[in-house]
Amino acid sequence: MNFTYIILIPLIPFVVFLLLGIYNKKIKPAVSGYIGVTGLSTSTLLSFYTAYQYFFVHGKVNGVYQTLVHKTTWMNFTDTLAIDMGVLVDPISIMMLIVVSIISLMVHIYSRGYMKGDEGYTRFFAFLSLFSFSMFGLVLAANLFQIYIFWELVGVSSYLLIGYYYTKNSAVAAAKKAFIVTRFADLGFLIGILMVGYYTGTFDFETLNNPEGSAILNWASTSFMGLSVITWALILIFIGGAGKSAMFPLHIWLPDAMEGPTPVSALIHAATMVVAGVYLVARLFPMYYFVEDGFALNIVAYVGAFSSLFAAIIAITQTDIKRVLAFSTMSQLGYMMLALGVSGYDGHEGVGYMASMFHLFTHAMFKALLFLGAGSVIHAVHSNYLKDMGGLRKYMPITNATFLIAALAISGVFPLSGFWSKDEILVAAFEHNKLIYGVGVFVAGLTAFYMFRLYFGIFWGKNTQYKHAPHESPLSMTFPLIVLALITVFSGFIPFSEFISADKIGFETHINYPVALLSSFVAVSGIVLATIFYKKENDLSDKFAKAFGPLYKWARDKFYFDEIYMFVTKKILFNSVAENIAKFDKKIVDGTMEGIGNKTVVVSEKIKRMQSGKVQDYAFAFIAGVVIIALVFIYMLGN
Amino acid sequence: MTFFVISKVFRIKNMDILSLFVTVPVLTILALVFTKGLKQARIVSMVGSLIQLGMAINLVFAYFKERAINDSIMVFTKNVVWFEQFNIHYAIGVDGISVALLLLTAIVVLAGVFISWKMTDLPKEFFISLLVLSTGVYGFFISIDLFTMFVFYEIAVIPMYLLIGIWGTGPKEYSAMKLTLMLMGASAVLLVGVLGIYFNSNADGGALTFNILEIAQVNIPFEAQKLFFPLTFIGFAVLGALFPFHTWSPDGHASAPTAVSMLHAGVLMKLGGYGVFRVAMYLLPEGAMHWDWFFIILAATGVIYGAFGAIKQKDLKYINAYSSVSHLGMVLFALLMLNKTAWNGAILQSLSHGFMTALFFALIGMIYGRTHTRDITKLGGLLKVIPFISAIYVIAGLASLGLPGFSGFIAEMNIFVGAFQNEGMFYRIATIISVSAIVVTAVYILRVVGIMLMGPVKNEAFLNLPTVTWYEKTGILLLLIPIVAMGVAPLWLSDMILDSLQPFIQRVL
Amino acid sequence: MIAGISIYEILTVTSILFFIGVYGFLTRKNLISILMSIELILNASVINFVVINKYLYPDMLQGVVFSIFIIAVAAAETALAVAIIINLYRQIASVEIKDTEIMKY
Amino acid sequence: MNFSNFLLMRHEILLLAITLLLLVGEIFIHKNKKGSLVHLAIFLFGIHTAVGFLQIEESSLFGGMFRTNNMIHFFKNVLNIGVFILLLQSAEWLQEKIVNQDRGTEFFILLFSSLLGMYFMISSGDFLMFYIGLELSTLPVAALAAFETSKRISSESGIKLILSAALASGVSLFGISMLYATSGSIYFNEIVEVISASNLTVLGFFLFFAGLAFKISLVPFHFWTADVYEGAPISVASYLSVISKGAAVFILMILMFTIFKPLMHVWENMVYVVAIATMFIGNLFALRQQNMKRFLAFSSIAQAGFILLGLITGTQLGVATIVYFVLIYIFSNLAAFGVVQAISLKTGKENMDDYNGLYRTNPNLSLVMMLALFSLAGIPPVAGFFGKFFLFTAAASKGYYLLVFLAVVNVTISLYYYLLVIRAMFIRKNENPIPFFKNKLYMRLGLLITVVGILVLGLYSPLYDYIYELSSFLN
Repeated sequence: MNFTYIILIPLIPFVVFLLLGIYNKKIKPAVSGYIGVTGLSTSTLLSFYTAYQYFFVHGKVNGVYQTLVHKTTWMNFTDTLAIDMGVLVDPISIMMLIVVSIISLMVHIYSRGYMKGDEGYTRFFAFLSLFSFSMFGLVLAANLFQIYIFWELVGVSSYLLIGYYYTKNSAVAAAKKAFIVTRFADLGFLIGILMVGYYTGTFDFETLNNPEGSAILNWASTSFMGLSVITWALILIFIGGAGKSAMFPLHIWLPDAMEGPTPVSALIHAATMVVAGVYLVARLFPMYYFVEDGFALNIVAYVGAFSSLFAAIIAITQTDIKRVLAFSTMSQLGYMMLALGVSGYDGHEGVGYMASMFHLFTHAMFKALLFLGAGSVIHAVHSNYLKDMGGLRKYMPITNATFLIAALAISGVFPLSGFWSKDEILVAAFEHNKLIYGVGVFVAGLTAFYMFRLYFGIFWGKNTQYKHAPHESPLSMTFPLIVLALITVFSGFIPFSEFISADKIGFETHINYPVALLSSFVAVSGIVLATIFYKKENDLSDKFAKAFGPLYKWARDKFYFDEIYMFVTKKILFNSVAENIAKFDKKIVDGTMEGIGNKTVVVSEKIKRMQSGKVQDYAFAFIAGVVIIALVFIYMLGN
Repeated sequence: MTFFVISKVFRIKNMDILSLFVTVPVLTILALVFTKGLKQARIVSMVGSLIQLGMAINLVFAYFKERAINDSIMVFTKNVVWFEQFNIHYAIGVDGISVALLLLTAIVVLAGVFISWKMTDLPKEFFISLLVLSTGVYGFFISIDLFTMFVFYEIAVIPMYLLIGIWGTGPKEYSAMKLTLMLMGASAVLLVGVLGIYFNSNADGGALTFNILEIAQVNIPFEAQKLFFPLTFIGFAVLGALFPFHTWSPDGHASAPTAVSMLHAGVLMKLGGYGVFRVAMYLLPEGAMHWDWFFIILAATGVIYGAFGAIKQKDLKYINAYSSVSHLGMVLFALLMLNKTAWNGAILQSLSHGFMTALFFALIGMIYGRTHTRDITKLGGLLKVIPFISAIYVIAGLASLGLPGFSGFIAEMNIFVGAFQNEGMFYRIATIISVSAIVVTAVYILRVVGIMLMGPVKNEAFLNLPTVTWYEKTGILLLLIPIVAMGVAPLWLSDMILDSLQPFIQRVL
Repeated sequence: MIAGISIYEILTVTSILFFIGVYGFLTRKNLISILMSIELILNASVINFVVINKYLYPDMLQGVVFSIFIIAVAAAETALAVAIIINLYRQIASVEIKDTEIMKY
Repeated sequence: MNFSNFLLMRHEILLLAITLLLLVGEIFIHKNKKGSLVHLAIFLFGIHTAVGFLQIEESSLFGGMFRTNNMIHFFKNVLNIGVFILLLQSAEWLQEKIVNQDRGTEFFILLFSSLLGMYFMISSGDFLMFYIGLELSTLPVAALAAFETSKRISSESGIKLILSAALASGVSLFGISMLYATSGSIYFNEIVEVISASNLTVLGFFLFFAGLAFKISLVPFHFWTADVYEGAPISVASYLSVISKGAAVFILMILMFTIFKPLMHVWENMVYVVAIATMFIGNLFALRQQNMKRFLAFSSIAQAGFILLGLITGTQLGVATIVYFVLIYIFSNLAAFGVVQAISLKTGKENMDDYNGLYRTNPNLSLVMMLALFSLAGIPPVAGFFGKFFLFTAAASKGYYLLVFLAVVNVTISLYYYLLVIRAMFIRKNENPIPFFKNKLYMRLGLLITVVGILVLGLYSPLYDYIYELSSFLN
């Protein structure tokens, strides 16, 4: 069974990128839109074909889904260590292919409407294709280094897309921030990779993830500060993942990233790129699980849990609808991490793993839907802020309906997809770690609450008077909404565990009723609460906010993390360190070099009197010279 | 095209393919002497360096051909007695490393000629000095006799004085003098080292010799190695902007005319790393082992220090100069890591930095030529007004911060992986310090991009800047193509270098 | 060979003579007197040669011959020096050493 | 005795003949045709130089007072070439300034007799001949220094030279007398047998050394140099800096390596110290100079310091490198002085600032100057580099790495002030630069020869091999 044609999936968008990038000025906007969409739809078809081939034609070999790798050497490091370029096909990479291609296609279509008339139209599509290329490459990566390579590439395409409106200083700043924060995280990732490479002697996922492989069995061989170096490596790698997936405390870039055009936020900062971190951990799951009894995995779990809680709280207080969604994304990503963290390996133990992937899938769909919906709202009212919205349901029915579906889904209401995935996660948590389970449930409630706060804030609430009446978006924008809504509704019924599981064997899942009921109850109560507060215009919410007092304020100001980072970077690193190094260089280092030169000149000034112009002085020097030399050397001769 | 012709010529006549690398520039210079005015001068030098490039490309193919059948350390060797008394020879030869660097030189020189297409003041003299410089560089890379090497080294350095002094900007006299004196001072130190090596080259009996390959067979006594390694190392490394002897480079670059900055940062500074490798470490391995730690500290400091130094600069050229300090610090650092991978990385880094920094300086030159300022705080929103140049600048920036798909990435990865081969806390810390430079690099690159290229257009006058001309485009592409090529398909290059590293491994490790 | 006087005494005298000459050279204000002190220096060595020849190596006349030549050369030297001094005197009407210090540093 | 023996003195005799011929010419040539004397002199001396290259057998005359061998022969030829170039360069000056004062012949007679003195000094086989040669080579130069009778500084420099020279030779004589006392002979070949490091000998040696050190202008015997160069006519300064210095170096080298070889353990340390002092003092003083002649004076002092690096070895290698270096140095320095000569002749300007923007008006002159300075600074590929490098090699061969290091530090310092001149000529702008002018044929020829020399001497290795062979006379 040959999957080499898969390289077409990333290559097509890449070609499109080159095309649009190089002939940027020559190609008409409309045309470039079509090129982009066509390219991507081809990739999408291929992805689906691959999925079909893999799961149904190729299927399991003696009960296990195979990991198929096609690779070629790209560069040799040492005789043993090398970077390969290749494609790795296994359940999760297939699933990611599907996710990425669907969302990306939808966004492409959506953008044709959303970006209409923008001067950088072609550039936009070029960047979108670049991103799709990198993302496909990332999910198909066959080894750590390859994944790192595309990791960087998605990073840069996200940079370019956030900074798309490059004349807006805020956008530029946001782009810069996003890139540098993730870059900082990648530093950890890179060092982790180096350590893995050095101590296990390979970068290949196949070899690394093999539970009987040396990489996993010999984890204890070298240790550093009480932990196995491999564990350290995994922690460092997780830092990389945390950076991309906006885990606390590396989350600060995500909200600002909303400066980018909304389709970009939908594609990159909701559905695909930000889940790369989760994907990375899932990729290396066996290592995380087996090495040092999952020490690193626990860290993942707790970081995930905390982030989801942290983000959910902030989300409640935000007034910029995109930021609300951003924090909700962060919180959901926390969910996925948490799920991975609490997962086991074989059989039903691995439900967390499965659930996390499942949630990744469903979340991608409805979160993209939410963003696109928000986009169409923004498109209509030309503002990001709740205060400028309200009562839009009359004006834009489709958006309203789809948005509602998505909101219900994310709140985990039966029978929408969100319900199923979230339920599995909670089950996994419930079975392994009660504390995390508690957090999960609480976050579920919060999620429902802030989502409906948002929903009502946009479509119900006060009846704002608009200068020119907002209208429903064109078909090009509503079509993706509908498609995604349908997926959101039905994807819950996919028997995910059949296809995706930690040990690749697959297992049966049954609803755990207590858990399901509790979570549904929490969700519904959250919704109800939101309805009371926000459906009709009233001052309950403000009273409530007052009740919380400072806590509310902190949450609204995101617990001042931006400020802290600002202080560290601007004040300490730039203004103190860099500034002083610049000074030091001029004054001290350069100063010494100068000094040597100047001293010489000074000396030559000082001694010029020796050349007094008096013959007799010369004669004296002459005689003195002779005498001294003679005496000295005769003396030396003496002994 | 040209190189096919030339290659044919060589195949038939089987001439000494390397000496041409020196003779052709010399002939070009002679031709230049008889030219009148800018038009002729630039045409002549363009043709000259085009032929040179042709030869370089041809050399690469010829090298692979030769390598297949000939596994001696150096190929295309030629050895003519020069000063019999001192056993000085005009000895030349190349291995993968020097071939790669020759190609780099040829490309950068040609690009430099294109970039200085509009050099109005004393054009003839300018191009002559430029070519003298390149002659020195070519000679340096092909020679395997310490004396010849040293001669070419100084020939390469001294024209900088006139090039900066006459055609420079700002405090040019000061910078030129500083640069020349520091580099010549370094070469003075180097001279002592070279003599030291020479007089120990008969340690196993046999005659004194300057020939690197012959010395490499000798076990120079440890005492001598301990004494002369630092001299040789520093002597070369100053040209490689070794902290704290790097201060000539910011001022020098800032004052130099565009093409000169290109050649200097792109090519001349590579002599440093190459010399360190080929002479200091290859001939004095135990000395290298002994001093390893000390110079690693300096190099690693240089890496992070240069990066931080660049953050707060306002002048584009200063930023680039400091980033060069950082990148070349990386080269020295890698060389001192004493293993194959890191060395490979060092060479790749030299190449990639050569192309990137040359590209940077070219772009800076164009921006300066249009806006008449290099102060980024005065610039802004250039992406809108000069999209091509700005876009390329972004790309160059991304390349320089080590983005996959560009040359910088593969170089750095080799260096890091190599550096990680060394156990021991000291190496680990040094490595992690240097690795962390990639973040700082990102910071200062994006800072420039953010302030200068993005954001609103600061100055109304910028709204109608002249667009990029054909010769500028040519220059840019000449430099951009290798960057991408290296980044996308590094295998052949890195393997070529890797197998040339064998003798070093046998000698040093 | 002078009876009762050993070579040491004579050499002492000549050394003193030499240093008197030097002293004069270093201290005289007047160019002519500086010339004279040079004569002293030369004569010191003249005497040296003669005496050494006479006392130590009487069988050959190298020293004596040498001394004759020295005298001759000394004369030439002085003549030339005086000529130059006169030339200077023509211009600045002075033979003071202090007037020959315009070129310095 | 067989008169053919006198052919050993071919150089001396020919030169004497030329001198007399010119004297006769002075009498017979009509007053307003005196200009032709210059042509005559140059022509004759040219022939003399050419003839000098004819082989000569090695032998000695007058019971060993006068001796010659291929090395010495070569020395004389080197000096001849130097003087010939010098004549070419000063021809114009003579014709315009001197001949019309009807003093042309004086100049030649003085110059040639001084050269004659050097011949004898180099060929001397005993101290008497050496002493006479020394004086004969010095005194006329004093007269030449004071040659421009109308200029006060000229006479001042004359006085400074004659007084210092007299003192030097006096001291030196005193030293010789001591050597005579200890060794009982003034013949070199006899001295070398008996010489030993007794105190008196050592004292005598140092006194004697001072005399020569004065001519080579080593620190601390160098003070006269700058003043005399500045005051004297440029040709004379140039003569002092190359020819007389060269001759002194040759003879010093011969003596040190032959008769004083047994004292080597004494003098090598001394040379070590003096070398360092000379290089540093020379360079440090040169840094500030504005007047080109003074500038070159100090630079020539520094160069002398480098020469000592070869001297300290006391080996054949040392001799070869020294001779090679001196040869190159003669060409380089003559080139520099030639340019200064040409410019000061046309414009009377001798300061560095006056050279600002020279390249724009007189590119060729500036290029010659640049080459000369690069050669002096030791920048490849011009000859100076090879000279210096080999000297350093020689010193290093004896393990004097520290000395070499200090020397290269000095090379860097010297590079600084040489670059100052280049900066003036090439980089600096000037509102009223030296106007463009064409040189007369002689001057151009003179400069051309030097340039060719500077470019070729270094790269053409057989020359060095030849010298190396010659220097085998030591053993």
